[in-house]
Parts: sequence; C-alpha cells; structure tokens
Amino acid sequence: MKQVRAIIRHEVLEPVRNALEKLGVPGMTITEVKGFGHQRGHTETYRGAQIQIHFRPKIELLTIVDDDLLNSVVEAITTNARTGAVGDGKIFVTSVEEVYRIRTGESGNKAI
Amino acid sequence: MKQVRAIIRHEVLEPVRNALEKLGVPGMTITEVKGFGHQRGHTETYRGAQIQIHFRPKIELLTIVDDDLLNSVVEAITTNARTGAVGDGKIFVTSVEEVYRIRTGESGNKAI
Amino acid sequence: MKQVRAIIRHEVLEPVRNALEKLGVPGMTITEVKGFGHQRGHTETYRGAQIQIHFRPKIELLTIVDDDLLNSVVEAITTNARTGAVGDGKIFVTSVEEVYRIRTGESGNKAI
Amino acid sequence: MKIRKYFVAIVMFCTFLGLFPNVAFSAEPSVEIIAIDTVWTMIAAFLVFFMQAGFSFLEAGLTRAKNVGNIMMKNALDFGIASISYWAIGFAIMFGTGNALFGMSGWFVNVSASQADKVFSSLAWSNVPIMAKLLFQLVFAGVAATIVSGAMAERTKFHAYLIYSAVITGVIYPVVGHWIWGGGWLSALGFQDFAGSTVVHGVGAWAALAGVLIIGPRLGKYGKARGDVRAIPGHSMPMVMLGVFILWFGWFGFNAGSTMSVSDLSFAKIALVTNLAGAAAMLTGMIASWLRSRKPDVTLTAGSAIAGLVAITAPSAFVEPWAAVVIGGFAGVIYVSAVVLLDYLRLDDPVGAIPAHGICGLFGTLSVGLLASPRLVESVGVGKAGFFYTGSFDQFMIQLVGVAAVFAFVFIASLVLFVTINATVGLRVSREEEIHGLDIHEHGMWGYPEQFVGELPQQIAAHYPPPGIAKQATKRIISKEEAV
Amino acid sequence: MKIRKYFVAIVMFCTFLGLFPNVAFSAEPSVEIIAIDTVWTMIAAFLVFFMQAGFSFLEAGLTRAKNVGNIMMKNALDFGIASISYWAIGFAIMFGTGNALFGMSGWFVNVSASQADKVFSSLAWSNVPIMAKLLFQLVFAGVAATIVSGAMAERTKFHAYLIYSAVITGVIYPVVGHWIWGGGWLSALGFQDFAGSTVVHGVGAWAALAGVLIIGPRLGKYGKARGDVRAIPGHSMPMVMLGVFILWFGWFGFNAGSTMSVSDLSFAKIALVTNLAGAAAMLTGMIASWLRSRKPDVTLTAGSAIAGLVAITAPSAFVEPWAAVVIGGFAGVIYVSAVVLLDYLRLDDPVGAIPAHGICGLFGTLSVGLLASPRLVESVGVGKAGFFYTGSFDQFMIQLVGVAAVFAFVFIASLVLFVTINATVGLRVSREEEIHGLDIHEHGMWGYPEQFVGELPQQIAAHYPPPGIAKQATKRIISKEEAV
Amino acid sequence: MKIRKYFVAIVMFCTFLGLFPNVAFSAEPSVEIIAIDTVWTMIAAFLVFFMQAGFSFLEAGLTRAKNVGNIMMKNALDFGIASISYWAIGFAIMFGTGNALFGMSGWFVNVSASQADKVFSSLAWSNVPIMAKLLFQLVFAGVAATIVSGAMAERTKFHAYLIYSAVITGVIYPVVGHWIWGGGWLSALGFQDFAGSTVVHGVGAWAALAGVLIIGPRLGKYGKARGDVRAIPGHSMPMVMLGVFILWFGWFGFNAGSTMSVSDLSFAKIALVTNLAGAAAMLTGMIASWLRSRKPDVTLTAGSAIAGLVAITAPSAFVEPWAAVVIGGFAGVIYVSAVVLLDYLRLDDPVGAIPAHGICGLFGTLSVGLLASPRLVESVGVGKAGFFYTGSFDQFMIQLVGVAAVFAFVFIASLVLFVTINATVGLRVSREEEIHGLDIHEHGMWGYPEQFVGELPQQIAAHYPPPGIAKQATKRIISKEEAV
Ligand SMILES: Nc1ncnc2c1ncn2[C@@H]1O[C@H](COP(=O)(O)OP(=O)(O)O)[C@@H](O)[C@H]1O
Ligand SMILES: Nc1ncnc2c1ncn2[C@@H]1O[C@H](COP(=O)(O)OP(=O)(O)O)[C@@H](O)[C@H]1O
Ligand SMILES: Nc1ncnc2c1ncn2[C@@H]1O[C@H](COP(=O)(O)OP(=O)(O)O)[C@@H](O)[C@H]1O
Repeated sequence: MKQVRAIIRHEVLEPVRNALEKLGVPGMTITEVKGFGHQRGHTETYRGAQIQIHFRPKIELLTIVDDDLLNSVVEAITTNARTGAVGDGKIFVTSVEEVYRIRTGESGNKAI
Repeated sequence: MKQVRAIIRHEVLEPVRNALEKLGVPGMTITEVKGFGHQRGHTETYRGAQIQIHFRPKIELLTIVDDDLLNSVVEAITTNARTGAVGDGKIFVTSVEEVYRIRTGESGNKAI
Repeated sequence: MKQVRAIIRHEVLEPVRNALEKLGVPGMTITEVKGFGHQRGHTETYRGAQIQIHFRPKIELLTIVDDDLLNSVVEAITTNARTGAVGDGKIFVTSVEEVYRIRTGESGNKAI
Repeated sequence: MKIRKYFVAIVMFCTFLGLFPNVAFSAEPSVEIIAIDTVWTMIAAFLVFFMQAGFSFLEAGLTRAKNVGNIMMKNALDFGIASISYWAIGFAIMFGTGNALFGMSGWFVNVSASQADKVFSSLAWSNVPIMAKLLFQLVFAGVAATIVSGAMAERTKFHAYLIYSAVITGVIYPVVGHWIWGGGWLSALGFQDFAGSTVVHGVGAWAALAGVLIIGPRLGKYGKARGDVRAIPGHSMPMVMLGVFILWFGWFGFNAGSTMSVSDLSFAKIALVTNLAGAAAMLTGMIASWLRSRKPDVTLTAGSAIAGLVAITAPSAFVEPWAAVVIGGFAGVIYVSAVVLLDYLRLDDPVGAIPAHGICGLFGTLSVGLLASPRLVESVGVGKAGFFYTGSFDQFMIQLVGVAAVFAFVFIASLVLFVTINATVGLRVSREEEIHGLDIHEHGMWGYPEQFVGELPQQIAAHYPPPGIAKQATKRIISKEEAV
Repeated sequence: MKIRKYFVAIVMFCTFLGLFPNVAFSAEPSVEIIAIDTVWTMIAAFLVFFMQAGFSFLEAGLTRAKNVGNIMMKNALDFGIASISYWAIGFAIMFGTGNALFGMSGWFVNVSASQADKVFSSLAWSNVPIMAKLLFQLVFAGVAATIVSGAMAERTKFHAYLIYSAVITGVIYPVVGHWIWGGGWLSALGFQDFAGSTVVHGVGAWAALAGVLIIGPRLGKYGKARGDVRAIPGHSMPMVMLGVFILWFGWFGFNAGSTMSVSDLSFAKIALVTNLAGAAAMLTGMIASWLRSRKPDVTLTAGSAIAGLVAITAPSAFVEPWAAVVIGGFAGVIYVSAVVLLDYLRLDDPVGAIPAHGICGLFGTLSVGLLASPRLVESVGVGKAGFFYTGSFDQFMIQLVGVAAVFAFVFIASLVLFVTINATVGLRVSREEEIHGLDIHEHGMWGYPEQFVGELPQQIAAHYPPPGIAKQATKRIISKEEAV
Repeated sequence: MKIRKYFVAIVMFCTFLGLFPNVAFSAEPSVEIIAIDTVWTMIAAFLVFFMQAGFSFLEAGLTRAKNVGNIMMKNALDFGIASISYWAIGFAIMFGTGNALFGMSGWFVNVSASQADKVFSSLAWSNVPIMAKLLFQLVFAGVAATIVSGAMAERTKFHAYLIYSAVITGVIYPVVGHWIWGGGWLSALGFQDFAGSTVVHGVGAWAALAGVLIIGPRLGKYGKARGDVRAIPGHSMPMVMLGVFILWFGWFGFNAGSTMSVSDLSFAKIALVTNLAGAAAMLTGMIASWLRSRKPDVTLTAGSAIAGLVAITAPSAFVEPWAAVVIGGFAGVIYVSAVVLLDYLRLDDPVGAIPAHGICGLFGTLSVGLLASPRLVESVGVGKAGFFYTGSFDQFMIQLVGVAAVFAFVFIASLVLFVTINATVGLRVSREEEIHGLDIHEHGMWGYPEQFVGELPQQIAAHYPPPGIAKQATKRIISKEEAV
C-alpha cells in the first residue's frame, strides 16, 4: 500500500476529488496548509506599512491506495491539478506498512 | 519506531487521548482535517439552493511510538474510536527512520 | 529523498524558514496543529468554572529534501527552533519513495 | 406607572395665572406636551426594540458557534411572534378593562382614539395616543420572551420555541402585567415596580427556570460527581460585549421611557440612576469574579452590568442616585454568586439569564421597599417610601407578596406549558442534533456557513472550472456564458 | 409627503379660543411645535443614517469572507459620496423649484433660512429648518445607493462602484424623488408613496437589476443546465441578523420620521404598522422557506423581514394595522418566491436586494391602491382611498403608472450608466481577482487580516526574535530598544 | 457652550406680543421648551453613551484576536469607572463653582434642584435639569478615557488601565473641562471649542501620547533600522467599520446635542456639518491612502472618517456647511499623514488615536479661528469670527493658546501619572504575556473562547461519552441523569 500526499491549489480540489473517486479510490483526507516554494509570496499593505507574505494557502490531499492504483492516481492528480503556473504543487509517495479500518477492525488491503 | 496516523471522529478524541496517555505514549499531535470515504456526504440548503457536502470534519491524530508499543496503540485507538457507524476512520502505520527532540538534541528512541 | 516533519513553536517559524531557505531547501508546507507531550497543559477559567487544557497550538513543518541535505536541515531546524523550554517539539524523518512536480510532471530529485 | 400629571398642571397654572389672572385654566395638557410625550415614548420604544439585537448577541457570544444561526433565528422570531400575539390578545389582557386578574377588552387594539381611554382605562393616565402605548408595551413583551431563549439555549427544538414564545408573550406576561401595571390586584396593593424588574425580567426568568428544569442541562455540562461542573465556553467576547452595550443603550429607553411622559422631567433622573446602577454592578461583579477566579472574568463582568440594570429597573423612579449605586453594587455580587450557585444546583443556564433577570430582578424589586425615597414616591404616586426612610417594613412586605405571587404564577404556568410541549411536539433536540449543533439540523445550514461547510475553504471558493486558471487570468469582463 | 397642518392649527385654535375668546389666532406653528418637529426629524435622520451599518452587515454576512473588507468600504463610501453629491446637486434636483421632471434651484443648498421656502417650495409644508430637511433627505439618498451594492457584491470594481454611487445619489434618485416628493408630475397625479417603497427602494432595486444584467453572475453560481443553481453560502448569520435588527431599528425613523412633523401624532401609528408588517413578513417568509427547504432558512427569514419593511414603507401612513399585517404577510411569501425565481432566471443577486427592495417595494406601492383607508388618506392629503374601501381601481391605476414610469426611467438610465462604465473604466474585476477575493486585490489587505495573512497564526505573532524566548520571559517593562 | 437664550425669548416675546399686546412677558422658558430641551439632551446623551460600543469595536477590529477580550473589558470598565468617578468628583471639578483652574463644589452632585444653578453656575445657561446635565457630561468623560485605551492597546496591564481611567475621568479631564466649559480661564478668554475637539478628544489623545511614550511599542512593531516599520494587522474590518458607523451615529448626539437646547434650532445645522465633515474626510483620507499604498486602505479610510468627525467637533456650531467640507477634507489627509509620521517616530498607536483625536482635534480647534462665521459666532455668543471673515488672527491666537495650554497640562499630568503607575503596580505586561495575548493572561480565557481553547474543535464539543454515539442517536429527550 502506498501513501500519496499531494499539495494542490484550492481551486482544483473538486476535479481532483472527482477523478480519484472515478478511479475507485476508497477515501481521502484533506487539510488546509500553507506552502512555500518556487511560487513567490506577495506584498500586502496595512495602514501604509507593507507585509511580505511568504506562505500561500494550499490544500494537502492524502490518500492511501493499493500499489496497483498508484500510477493512475498520480496521473489523475497531475492532470487535474495542473494549471501550468508556478505553485501547482507536488506529489509525495511513501510506502505504508499497515492499514486498519477502525469500524470493523479489518486490516491490510481490505481496510483501505 | 513507527508513525501511527489515525483519522478519527471529533467526539472520540478525549477517550483516545486518555487511553494513549495511559499506555505511556509520550506525545501526540492532532490536526483538523476533512475526510471523504464510505461515509456519504449530506445535503445542506442555503436560500433555497442545495449544497452537496462531500467532506466531513475529522481529526487526524499522529503519534510516533516505539515498535513494541505499536500493537497496543493500534488496539487502544481502535477500541476507543469505534462507534460502529460508517465514518469511524482509519489507522495508517509507516516506519520512521529517525526522531530528534529539538529541546535536547537527543535522537532515536530516547527522543520520542 | 527524505521527508522531514518538525513540530515547532509558532514563534520560531520565521527563523526556521529563513535558515532552511538559505540552505537551499526548495519548498516547505506548514500546518496548524495541536500538540500534547511533556509540556503540560494549563488551566483556563470561564464563568467561574475551570477547563483543563491538554493540547497546545504548534506548527507542523513538512519539507522533502535530498538525502545530502538531510543532516544540515535537521541541524538548522534544531538550532533555530530550540528555546530550551519544554515543548520545543520533535523532528521525524521518514523516507520518500517518489516525488512528482505537478506543473511539469517531472519526478525524482529534480522534482523536489 | 402612573406619573402625576399635577406637576404640569400646576406649573402651567401658575405661569398663566401670573399672566392672565382672570382666566380659569383647564388642566388638559397642551398639544405640545402631548407631542413631546409621544416623541419621547416612541423613541424609548425604538430603543427597547433594539434591545432584541443586544439579547441576541449576548446569547450568541456566550454559546457555541454551531448554534449561532439558531440563536439568531430565535431572537428574531420571538419578536415577530410577540408583535402579532401581543397586538392580538396580549395588550387586551394586560391593559384592557377587566377584573383584578386579567383584562378582557380591546382585542386587536381595534378601538378608535376616542374609545381608547375607556377600553384601556389603566393607561388613561398617559397623554400619548393608543398606538404609541401599544408599540411601547409590545417591545417590552418581546424582551420577556427573549430572556427565556438564553437560558434554554443550545438544546431546545425550534418549533417548541416558537410555541412557547407565543404563549408567554400572548398570555403569561400580559396576565402578570395586568396585576401590576394594568390595574390588577398588585397595583391596588401599591406594589412598586416602575419599569419591570418583576413584570418583565422576573416573568422571563421564572419561565426560564421552569424551562431549564424540564429540559435539563446541555450534554457534558455536569459530571457524575456533585461539584463536577464543566465550562462550555462561548464563542465570542466581542459579541457578548456589543450585546451589553446595546442592552445598556436600550435600557435608557426601558426605564426612562416608562414615564411615557416628559412633563415632570423625572426621566432624566431615571436615566442617570439607571446608568449608575449598571456601572456600579459592573465594577462589583468584576471584583467578585476576580476574587473567585483570580482573574477578572469577561463574561461575568458583562453579565453583572446586565444584573445591575435589571435590579435598578423597578426602583429607578423611586430612588436617589446614591441608592442606585448601592443597589447596583449589591446586584453585581449577587449575580456572580448566583451564577456559581446555579451551576452547583446543576441548573444549566448558558447565559446567566436566571441570575441576572430572576435573582437580581427579585433583589431590585425588594430593594424599592428599603430605599424608595419619600420625595420620589410622592411624585410617582404609587405605594410608600422604604424602610431606610420610614423605619417600617410595610412597603417591603408588599414587595415581597408581589414577587412571591409572580414567581408562583409564572413558574407553575410555565411548568405546565413546558411539560405539555415536551409531551406533544417535544422540547429537546436529539442527542445527535445537540452534538452536531442546532444550526445544521434545525435550519439546514451553519450559522457561519462558509467556515463550516465542508469543502469551501475560506479564501477561495471551490467549483470553478480550474485547470488553466492562472493562464486565463487576464483583466476582462467575463461574459455570462463564460461565468459558468 | 404633505401632512396636513390644519390639525394643529385647529386644535390650537380651539384651545386658545376657549381661553381668550377675543383674540384672533394665527395658524403659524408655535416655537415649541417647530422645535419638537425638528427634534423628531433629526432623530429620525440619525436612525436612517444608522441603517448604513445595517445594510453593510446584512450584505457582509451574506457574502464570503474574502470580500468583507470591500463590502465595508463600499457601504461606508457610498454614504460619503451621497453626502457630498446630494448636498451639492441632488437636493436641488429633487426639491428645488423646477419643472415636472426635475428641480433646478438651490445648488449646494446655499440659501438663507428666509429664502428656503421659496427655493424648495415643495418642502415648504414642513416646519423644520432647511438644514434638517437636507440632512433627513440626504440619509435617504444614502440608502438608495447602498441597495445596489448588495446586488452587485463580490464582483464589482471598487472605482466603478464609486462612480455609479455618485450618479445614482446625485442624479437618478433625485429625479425620481422630484417626480413623487418634489412637486413633479407623479405628485400632481396623486401618486401615493409615503416614505419611499418606490422612491428609495424601487430606485435602488431597479438600478441593481440593470447592474446585475450587465455584470453577470458570480463565477460558479450557475451550472450549464437550466436549473443548475449553486448555493454560494455567506459567512456569518450573526452579521446578517444584526443587520436586520439595525435596519428595523432605523426603519422606525425611515417611515415614522417621514412625517417630518409630530403634531397630528400620526407617526406613532406609522411606527406601529411598520413593526407589524415586518413581523408578519418574517413569519410568513419563514414558513415559506420551511415549506420549500423543509427547514426554516435563516437568510430567507431575515430577508423576509426586510421585504415586509420595504412593502409597508409606501402604505405606512395610509393603512390600518390589520392591513399592515396583510401587506407584510404577502411580502414575506413574495420575497421567498422572488429569490427562487431570480435564481431560475440566472440573475445573481447575492443578498436578495431585488426581491426585497424591488419586487416587494413594487408590491407595497401597489397595495396602497387597494388598502389605503379613507380616514388616513384624508389626513395625509394625497390621492384617494383604495379599492378595498371604494370599490374603484382609480388610485390603483395611478400607482401602477407610477411604478411603471419609475421602473422604466431608472432601469434605462442605469443600463446606460453601467454600459458606459463597463466600456470605459470597467465594471467587473478580473477572474483571478474574483477568485482570490476583492479584499486583497482592491484594497491590498484581507477583511479579516490576521486570519488570512499567510504567516501570522492567530494566537502568536511572528516576528519576535525567538530562540531563548521562554527563558527571557520574565515580568518586566520592556524598554524601547529591546522591544524591537 | 453657552447658547444665547435670547433668541427664544425674543421669538416668544414677539409672538405673544402680537397676540396680547397688553401683557408683559417674562423671558422664562415655557414648560414645553424645557421638556423638549431635556428630551433632546437625554437622547444625545444616549447616543454618546453608545459611542463606547463604537470605540470598542474600532479598537478590537484594529488589533489581534488574542487581545480582543481584554479590549472589550477595558472599554466597558472605563465607562463604569467614569460613571462613578465623574459623578463623585469629576462633575464638581468641571462645573462646580470654583476658581479659574478648577471647580470645588457639588461633590457627588448632591444638590437639590433649586440649588443646582448656584452650585454649577457655569451650566446655569441651560434649561435642562441638573440630572440631565450630569448624564450628558458623564458620557463625554467616558469618551476621553476610551481614547487612551486604543493607543496603548495590546500591551497595557489591566489593573494599570483601571487606575489611569479613574484619574483621567475624575481629575485630568474635568480640570481641562473647567477651563473651557466650566467658566475657567480659557472660557474667559473666549476660546471656542463647541463640543470638545480639544476638551474631549485632545485630552484623550495627549494622555495617550504620554502613555505611548512611557509604555513603548508592541513587540515586533519596529525593526532596528530607522524606517523598518512592520504592519501588525488587526483582525476584523467589519468590526472596524461597525465601530465607525456607531461612532458616526453617536457623533450626532455629541455635536448636535452639545446645544443642550433646541430652541434656536441650530442643532440641525450642527448635525448637518458634522455629517459633511465626516464624509469629506472619509473621501480625502481614502484618496490619500490610495496615493500612498496604491490601494484604498480600509483602516485608513475608516480612521479618516473619525478624524473628520473629531476635527468638526470644535467648529460645528461656528462654521457654515462649505467650511465643514473644507475642514473635513483637510482632516482626512492630515490623518493619513499623521499615521505614517507617528510610525516613523516609532510611536506605536495601534488604532491611530493620536492622529485622529490629537492631531485632527488640534487642527479642528485651530480651524475655528480661521473659518468661524460672524453670523454663527454671534448666535453662539463665544469669541469672535475667524480670519477668513475678519482678516484678523485674534481668535486664532486664542485658539492657539488654548490648545497649547491643554496640551502642556494634559501631557505633563499624564506623564506623571504613567510614570507613577509604572514605578508602582507596573504599566506593561511581561513579554510572555504580550506574546500569548492579554486575554488568557489577564482574564484567564480567550476572547474567542471556543476557537482558541485547545481541545474544543469548532463544530463538535469534546467531553461526551463517545463510543457507540452513533447507535444511540435516536430522537428522545435526554433525562438529567443521562445528560452527564
Ligand atoms: N520540498 C518540498 N517539501 C514540502 N512541500 C513542498 C516542497 N516543494 C514544494 N512544496 C509545496 O508545494 C507547493 C508548490 O510548490 P512551488 O515550488 O511553489 O511550485 P511548483 O511546484 O509549481 O514549482 C508549495 O507551496 C509547497 O506547499
Ligand atoms: N484510503 C484512504 N486514504 C486516506 N484517508 C482515508 C482513506 N479511507 C478513509 N479515509 C479517511 O477515513 C475517514 C472515514 O472513512 P469512511 O470510509 O468514511 O468510513 P469507514 O472507515 O467507517 O469505512 C474518511 O472520512 C477519510 O478521512
Ligand atoms: N511521540 C510523538 N508523536 C507525535 N508528536 C509528538 C510526539 N512527542 C511530541 N510530539 C509533539 O511535539 C510537541 C512537543 O513535545 P513535548 O513533549 O511537549 O516537549 P519536548 O519536545 O520539549 O519534550 C508536542 O506538543 C507534540 O505536538
């Protein structure tokens, strides 16, 4: 089983979620995060003084999937989250040792 | 060392925390997340129009524990977070390579 | 490639970010989390009744880096996030299997 | 409350007598006096109306964000219902000519200007037109209903709330009002309640007490052990304090406006003592909370101010400024103690309505029997001066009878009401609804919709066709077709 | 609206005649009456001014947090602009002596007290000084502009907004005002609009309709399919309801203050019917939303109250209390239906300004032609009684002509205005600006700065020299050098 | 401010003379006039009271969420303290008969109605009863204290705040008030400050300046380099703007109510010029911020409106509408420049109290010496007309002397006060307290409790017995035992 963590823009969440659901991904968890990377911050002003903003709001999408699904999941995210502008985000893949479903106590592939 | 990440309901946080503390888990970190899975969304209405809600608020609990503790931690979470209804959540276990305690600079098992 | 996840205090974010940027870390993602550990909670009062607070607000900083950078990153965080008081936080290192940059589709070291 | 019209008459008499010694002068108020009285009464009514906003914010700030929409609805709707029910039947029961217990004439206030003083003879003392009397009294009815809302917040079914609002504003409040202000038996006894510490605040609070007993505490408020009281923190102190400021602002209309007349200028003194009592209570309440929690508690301080304003409501026309400071000073301490006591008794009143409006309303009503000054009692023309001046407990006993009677009637009538509602449509939401919040279950949407709705992050809305978004971002008008 | 001064005169006449039979008495109002009228008019003006706060909160609560600063700016600035433009030219166009279409004298209201009644002859009926007339009318102009703001919220360029606010308050609104209140052709016809269901609310709403047509819906509001309407939830119900409470409070000034006179005491009845209509509309609107969504919707209930208040604005001086309940009751249902209809027509009005101020304003204006009572029509002295009493549609037809004419003029003038703005400085923000929010793009800072600014977490600010922070944390005064 | 009573007398004289030529008429105001004056004064007092809510929201919106509870407490408590201290000693020092520097009679305003005009001879010109005078002046004292709160926000110890509030409202403000309004030396000189640009706003601002100097800037506000000024964004623009709307609303009472009399109807003009100045300042301030930041800044625009209202406070009775636009227009620009200047000087004033109330109050007071019109000066009866009309700087020099004297006295007295507090109980919270926020350290609870309290997530409260929760979720009333 693989853990796919994608940092994406807010506005692409809905199509990404849709694509993943169609692929048969059984679940996902999202978090509001703030990102810093190639995309430069911007300047805001308040009462005449300036503020340099380094971090940008992003969404972190986490989904644990079966190894077979991995490639198509990565592709689905990449396709649907790409706008071509700096700041589109990253996908990190790590391997998961075990998964448990709390409701049933099942573990392993069945539990995903 | 193992990283245990559990997606749980808000209302079970307190008993889960309690159980883990009793087990001797040295620390944990929680995040407010939104989940999507078997638990279906619901419909909200606003000014006569409907909104289909896909994601549900959940809590992500992260705790890094010694390998020995792993099984009892998983069991403690499963027991205390189970309500039996769809949406109880998942536990994902991955392995951690190294841990550092910032305050002391210690690393490894002592640092957890 | 390594994933470095650090739980730090809010007030050290800016120097840590600065130090990492100088090291050449290409990006990072932060999340507002709540932590529980050696640092004890405190008591708040409301209308004469008391509330025992267990969790403290913290920042989770996530950065995926090349293996070479790992040590200097850990050191940079440790140095800049240390206040010496209980509650300074932890750093967890895990290994990442693959990274993709959504904008370009690149993967591997180039994508970080 | 009957203000002696003699003052005006006498002043006018003298003035004119000096000028035109041969002319007999009638005591009828001049057109100008009637106009001024009416302007004053209407403005006071507007201020009291605005207290609805204050109550809603006080209650919302002291409760959780998941119920905030429901609380707003309740505070708006109870006024809507009061407006209709009090107009239709409440005013007739309260001020209509009837017997010692309730009025029975003037339904729908459907009377001509010339009949008005007969049909509502208990209000004939006031110069202002019947429509002004109605509006001024109607906004008071709204206040009584709203007090109940706060005490039973975060667990009451919305339609149950609508029903009991109608009964309280249409029947229970008017009956008590008739006793004291509408020519009923307490009024005949000489019971002193100038602007409603008992009539309005007492009624609201005792109904609330019955409600709290029937509905039980919020989930998780009390542990199994006796003293195990858990704080359920509200969600916004700015809301709480804005509520207090608005209420204080409205209270000037509530007390000083209850003269419904400006000719003896007593309303200025009434406004001043109202202010002094609120201020004194806020200070002593803060100190009391400081002593108890070792910090000056924001919500207890805010609540004390309300407690002081409630306490001074009955005495406001009867006492001197120094007495207002004394009354307010005690009210602040009583309030803080009562909040703690109620929790000890496991009566869960999230906003402290019973301590402020009930206990301090009772205290304020009794205090008239102690501190009413002869000079002011005479000018108001109701009852006798208090123990402090007379050494006699006569008036105090009358006050005691009055508050006891009102408590008994309101508490029992409300118990019957809430038990009936509970047995029929149900009074309390289900456990799941309470946990998730009343907003989403009762109204289908959160009170902070954008923040709580699942997939709409705060800064950026979701459902735009996204890929390529950045490239297209050029400054141009988007035609309707594209805007999809 | 011309209130008959005869009443006062007659009453005074009788009073004095009885006393001093040999003295002939002039019909001039007494110094006292003028003073009371002025106090009343000014307080009403203050209340109407305060409605700006109500509108801003209603609008802000119904829209997203990313635009809240922009909405606050618009609602403050349109009043600032109205203050200047209406003083400079608006008042002269509206009330200055001129022709049947517009006034042409009194620019900058630069007239002496003695000239005032000549230059602004259409307001000579009122006793109050010209400065009071100006302030009272000026705050009404502010309301008209603000209505447009809500309908076009979340997508309009800020500088475009400033421009059209100036044109609406300086020209479009005053022209219509002249027709109806300033001695123009509709006033000659006997068109009845006591406090402005059409003059103020209609003008705002029809301008808003033109604006909504030109600017198009917000991104993501409508899908490709006909009925695919998506909710874009606002961000705060407490804001919405505080807005409603403030507006209701202000409406007492809006309607009852439009007498600009207290002598016949009719303002009390006007305030009462205003309240009844608002209450009735809130109740029926809530029920309508309950039937439609199976839950009582907070925003629709709140909006219904406004709809009822708008509807009663024109009839308030002409109808009896029972009729106010009828008018309000219909307005609530009409409002909810109109909100749904507008969405079906893909006209995106985030706050429901067109349903409340347009449709219900129209309904209210027409309702006068049905329900105006002969007694009240006579005392106001404008037009005839309604169909319900007379069996004749005469007055109704006049009302119809009036609303049609105002609609045609305002809609066309506003279309021209918005098309021109669109073609020159631009009317709508870019797609990117709309997605990110108007606050950051138009004003350089979020409306909830601390919450939205990237790296400043809520509880702890960022840029303190951090390591070792805990050790240094000792209680002492920090000198200026260290405080860096 | 002494309004000539002659006008009334003359008008009445003529009227009556025409009617009853043989009757000699006394200049005593009629019962009606006194009643109207009192109604007006009281309503104005209520409006000024409500400004407390405005100040609290303005300050809270411009500061961080972690201090919002503390800010609410301060703004409530300073009014509570002012109510007591000003009643006890402040009013006696300000208006009690005494010498050129301070009054010395009438402690606790414990005087009978008949003595009042002797004990408080400097207020004998007003017809209203002493209680009305007291309440009206008391709410002004509250404003002076509140101004200081804003400038020293986010770092001042709560109990230090309570102490200096008492001193400012009980002593410092009354002394200055005596000089100018209480028959003191500046009043004898003919210093013109109609409603308190200097008396109220100047006093608050110069005390604030002393406080800011002693307490130093907030942590992290300024970097080491000269121009390194860092923005510390506040947390809510809706709060800021609601604050402005409430303040503006209250300002009508502040300025127009300072007539304490309605008979010459000048209060209508005063309200109008107040409005025009606020509007003009808001527009020019917005433009100035636009030029500086390349965007129209929300907080600077909001602050400019306040600046304009402060500036017009002194001149409001003395200047024509066009002059109000000029004064307001300058005030907006001065405000924005002063905000920038203060930051350059490293004086950290989070809400801009010193620019608005100090600099613009000073500017407004001086502007009277330039723009006061002969006609209006005569009717007010204080000082001479301004340079623009007379070509003489006489009055301007008097204004200059006045503002300089007030500055010197208030600044030095406040320096002494703050240094003393600092040396004894301490003025500034510890570094740790400042970083974590004053709410949790000073009051034991956050200002947004639910949001900030660690483990209570927003939508769902914590401590319910959880497992099996979903299964049990059936609709039923929860008995008290289960509700644990
Ligand atoms: N090495 C990294 N570790 C963690 N998060 C990263 C890393 N690099 C990028 N991110 C996340 O991805 C987001 C987008 O990356 P950025 O470099 O700005 O654009 P792009 O991916 O288009 O080059 C960042 O805001 C950050 O949240
Ligand atoms: N494959 C997955 N990857 C990431 N998160 C998941 C995954 N499956 C479930 N979750 C998380 O667990 C929560 C509960 O899962 P759900 O499928 O709704 O119920 P259950 O676990 O009872 O079958 C989801 O809301 C989601 O946050
Ligand atoms: N085993 C753990 N798993 C996950 N998070 C942890 C763990 N231990 C500590 N943390 C996080 O680190 C934070 C600081 O740890 P704490 O034990 O309080 O102080 P210190 O690191 O100084 O001993 C905690 O608040 C928690 O968020």
